[in-house]
Amino acid sequence: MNKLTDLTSAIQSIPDGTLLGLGGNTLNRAPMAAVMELARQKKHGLRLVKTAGGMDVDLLCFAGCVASVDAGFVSYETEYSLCQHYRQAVQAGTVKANEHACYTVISALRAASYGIPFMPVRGLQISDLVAANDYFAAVADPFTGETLNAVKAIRPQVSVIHAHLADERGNACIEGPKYDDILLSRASQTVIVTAERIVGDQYFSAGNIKADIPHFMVSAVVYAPRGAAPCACANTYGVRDEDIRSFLALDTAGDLDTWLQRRS
Amino acid sequence: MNKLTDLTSAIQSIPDGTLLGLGGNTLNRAPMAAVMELARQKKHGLRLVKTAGGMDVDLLCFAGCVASVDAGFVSYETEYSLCQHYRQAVQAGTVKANEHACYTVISALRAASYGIPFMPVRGLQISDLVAANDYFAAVADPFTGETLNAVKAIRPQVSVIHAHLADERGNACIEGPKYDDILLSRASQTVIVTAERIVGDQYFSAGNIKADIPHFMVSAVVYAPRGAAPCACANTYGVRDEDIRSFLALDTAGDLDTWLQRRS
Amino acid sequence: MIRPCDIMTVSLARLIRDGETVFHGVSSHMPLIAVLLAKATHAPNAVHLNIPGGVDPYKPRLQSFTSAGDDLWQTAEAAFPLQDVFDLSMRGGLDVAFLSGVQFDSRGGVNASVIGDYRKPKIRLPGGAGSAVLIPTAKRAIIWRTKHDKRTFTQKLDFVTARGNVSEIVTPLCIFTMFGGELILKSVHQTSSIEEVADNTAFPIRYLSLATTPPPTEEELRTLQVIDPQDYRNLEFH
Amino acid sequence: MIRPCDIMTVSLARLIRDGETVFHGVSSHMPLIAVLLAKATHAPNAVHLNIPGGVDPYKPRLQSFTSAGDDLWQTAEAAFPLQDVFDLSMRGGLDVAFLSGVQFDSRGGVNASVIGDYRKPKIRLPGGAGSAVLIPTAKRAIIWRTKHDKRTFTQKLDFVTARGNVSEIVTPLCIFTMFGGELILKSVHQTSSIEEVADNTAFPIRYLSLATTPPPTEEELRTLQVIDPQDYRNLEFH
Repeated sequence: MNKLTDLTSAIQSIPDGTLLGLGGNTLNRAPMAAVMELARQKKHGLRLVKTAGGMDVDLLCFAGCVASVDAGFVSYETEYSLCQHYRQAVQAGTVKANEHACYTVISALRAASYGIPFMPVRGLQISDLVAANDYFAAVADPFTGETLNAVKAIRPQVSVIHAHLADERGNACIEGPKYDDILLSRASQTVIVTAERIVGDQYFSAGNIKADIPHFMVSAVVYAPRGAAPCACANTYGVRDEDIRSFLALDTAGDLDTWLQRRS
Repeated sequence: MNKLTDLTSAIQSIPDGTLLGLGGNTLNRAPMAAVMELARQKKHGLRLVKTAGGMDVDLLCFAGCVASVDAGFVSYETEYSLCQHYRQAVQAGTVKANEHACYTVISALRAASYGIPFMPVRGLQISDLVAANDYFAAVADPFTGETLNAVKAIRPQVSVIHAHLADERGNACIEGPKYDDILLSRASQTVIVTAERIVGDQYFSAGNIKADIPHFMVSAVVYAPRGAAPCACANTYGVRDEDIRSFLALDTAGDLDTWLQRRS
Repeated sequence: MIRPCDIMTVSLARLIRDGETVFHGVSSHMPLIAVLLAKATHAPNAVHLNIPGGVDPYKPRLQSFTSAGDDLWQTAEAAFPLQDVFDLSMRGGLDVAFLSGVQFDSRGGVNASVIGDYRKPKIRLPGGAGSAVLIPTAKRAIIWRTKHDKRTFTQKLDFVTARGNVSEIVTPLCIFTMFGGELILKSVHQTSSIEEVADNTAFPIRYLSLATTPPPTEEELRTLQVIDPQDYRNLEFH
Repeated sequence: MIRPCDIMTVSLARLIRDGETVFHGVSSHMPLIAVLLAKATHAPNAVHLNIPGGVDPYKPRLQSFTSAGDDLWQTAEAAFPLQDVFDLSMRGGLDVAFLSGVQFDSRGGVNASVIGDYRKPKIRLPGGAGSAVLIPTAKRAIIWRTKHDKRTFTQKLDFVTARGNVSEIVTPLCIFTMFGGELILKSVHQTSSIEEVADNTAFPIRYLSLATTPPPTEEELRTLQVIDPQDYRNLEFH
């Protein structure tokens, strides 16, 4: 059950149109090596799922890989401003923005993880989001009749998660903030793990730290040192400012191709 | 915000009739020091909540402290057989057994934690439990109309959790299996922590291991070495066989009083 | 002389297929040891799931008082606690759940709740633990029960804790399986006979073809001795 | 010369009361620094909650590119990740949530979603992040916005991302508060005037009594320098 493979093969296993979960949060531990390979392989029609996306979503929109984005927030944080490619694609009508509250993405992933078709949600009491989106609906509490909002389950077909450690069978461990990645792994049909470091078969069984993502949920493991770069990876590296800025300065699809090839 | 107190005072803060969550699982890390003190203080009308209870539930039933038990399973495991005091109290009609599947306790705690009045549950498709208990009901998926079961939220007023480490402000950490205790802490209005060891104020901030239960959810911290005994505490001690057997051999309420006093 | 605990444990182990996700709960030493046996023999890639959440514990030092203790955590590879196991089953990803009960009927119903009336029980039982949600949602629920008599295998349950995907019931006398919604005899242990099974079962015994449960092999018994030197698989017969 | 970032940060900090649970999200350096300032001054027992889940990080070394990074985890005391923070708010236990937006109306409505039509937006904004669930459920939602003009403080929102328990809105010119369902002026910064506020606000300015925002004290400014030596509180003004 050795699931170690190269990045190219792992990403080839993701079909066009996949409902694809992305790990991390904004510029923190986004699975950028996988994202850049998705762009190099010119995937089409990906339906992205993430609580708070940033460069990952922006790059995939720029590369024309995306059909829709389910997210609560899509932007670089303060320093690098907005995701212009995402914005323009939504404004041009080529990408559908399914705006959530970050929490309703979490709730939708919880529903998928729990095998139920919807999750009741406190909140959203006054929001145009409810009427504007068909993934929200009203539901009555069967005990009191009180009306609540509900969000439809989201079950990603694949999620890509960048971890600090993984063994060859797929046991994977995230150090520091885990964001929503453990939930994402449970909600998804399968998980592709990219990892900073591949550890031996006995690493987790012999140690006190257990893997967060058990091997049987994982279909492929990719050794990807600096696999979140140019985004940051807790305990390991911060953002690579010049790479983000050079990306933000790109103008045409051809520029992007060159930028991506230089980083493969 | 020093919340360190003695066991007597901490347990005095729990009123008769409290909806009371208990940490641990069967004979593993049950909060026995707190449970024995509840019995010594002759609480009445406690409404216990636990996925899988054992000696804790049995002892409190024996001591006449209990009005109801919401649980999926109440028994010692194989070696020590059934919870005879719980059984007899239910059979005599003095304790109400609210039988759940362990998962519906989890689901009910999740609902409380998420601030929603109910949780849809896959499962329970064919079970007399649904018709027999008013905390189950049918609910329709608002997206497809599919009918599912739902369980009513359970929000314990207090939970008692035995942890390995705690600081004086209430940050607490469980080593090894956490069972449902992290969820229980979130679902409850407040938490009383008993701990094997009290650590200094900088212990968690200076270290890599962060507390599982943050201080602001905790109302009291009690230094209770061997606070799960005679039940087991992971990494620390196993069951104390002779204490369990001497408890099981007790006959009358007076015997129990003596047994409890010897252990205070 | 083949001991009932050995033939039952071995029979449970053989029902596990390589690569399957397998869960057992509390008071479950026999299935716990069966999972370890299966992984040590024909199903090395079976995934061992349990209440403390230790995935695939490596040579755990078992404890007599619990099948949900830290022994299953210490040498595990990954954390996948009870909540996650249930969720896995609810979304259709659990292959096998081991469960028990006190009464069983001919249609695979399980009672682990009460003898007598639910509200005023003659006997309050421990409760079904995971049964009511796992039996319907796991791909296969495998039941073990160390008692085989007419009060256990009964015409009518006092209470249906769960009914669903029961696949086999393993007893000291035989193995039942479900066929067309009915429990039928799959095999009778060497140490018993169809007459003994019939005499101790309140519903009519049916079968398609009558097999003898293959007895434990030398290798299985030797492996059991290594996995379970304290003979905890026999606890329920004490 | 008082800088807008300083008066805003200090004003946000002063709105935090001792002992309160306080959350900020992404793109939130100013409220992040305000929480640290409040804890270092009048509200040492305020509980700092954030996206990476580090409760009460101790003297974090802030990073320019994120307010949701591992700097808030490394020296934290306890783990309470985003999911838990949202849950806390949903069950009524979050005292303060710091949020922002692009348009605000006189009734405390917030738009962080789109300019123009939701389906065919003229401008697609980043989205409300936690707003739609936190603004109605947190006891107080405190808004900060570094732009104060008539397109920001508008008569009518293009889209209502959220409306709810908005308690204050802090801008470079003033502080609004909610009174009887309406945004009213609470105080005007020393560096501005009521005329400037009125000229840059599309809805009528009302107030009960007109105060001047107390300027940052020496101690506050000194503490800010220690907490935020890189001046990240000024990032949004670049």
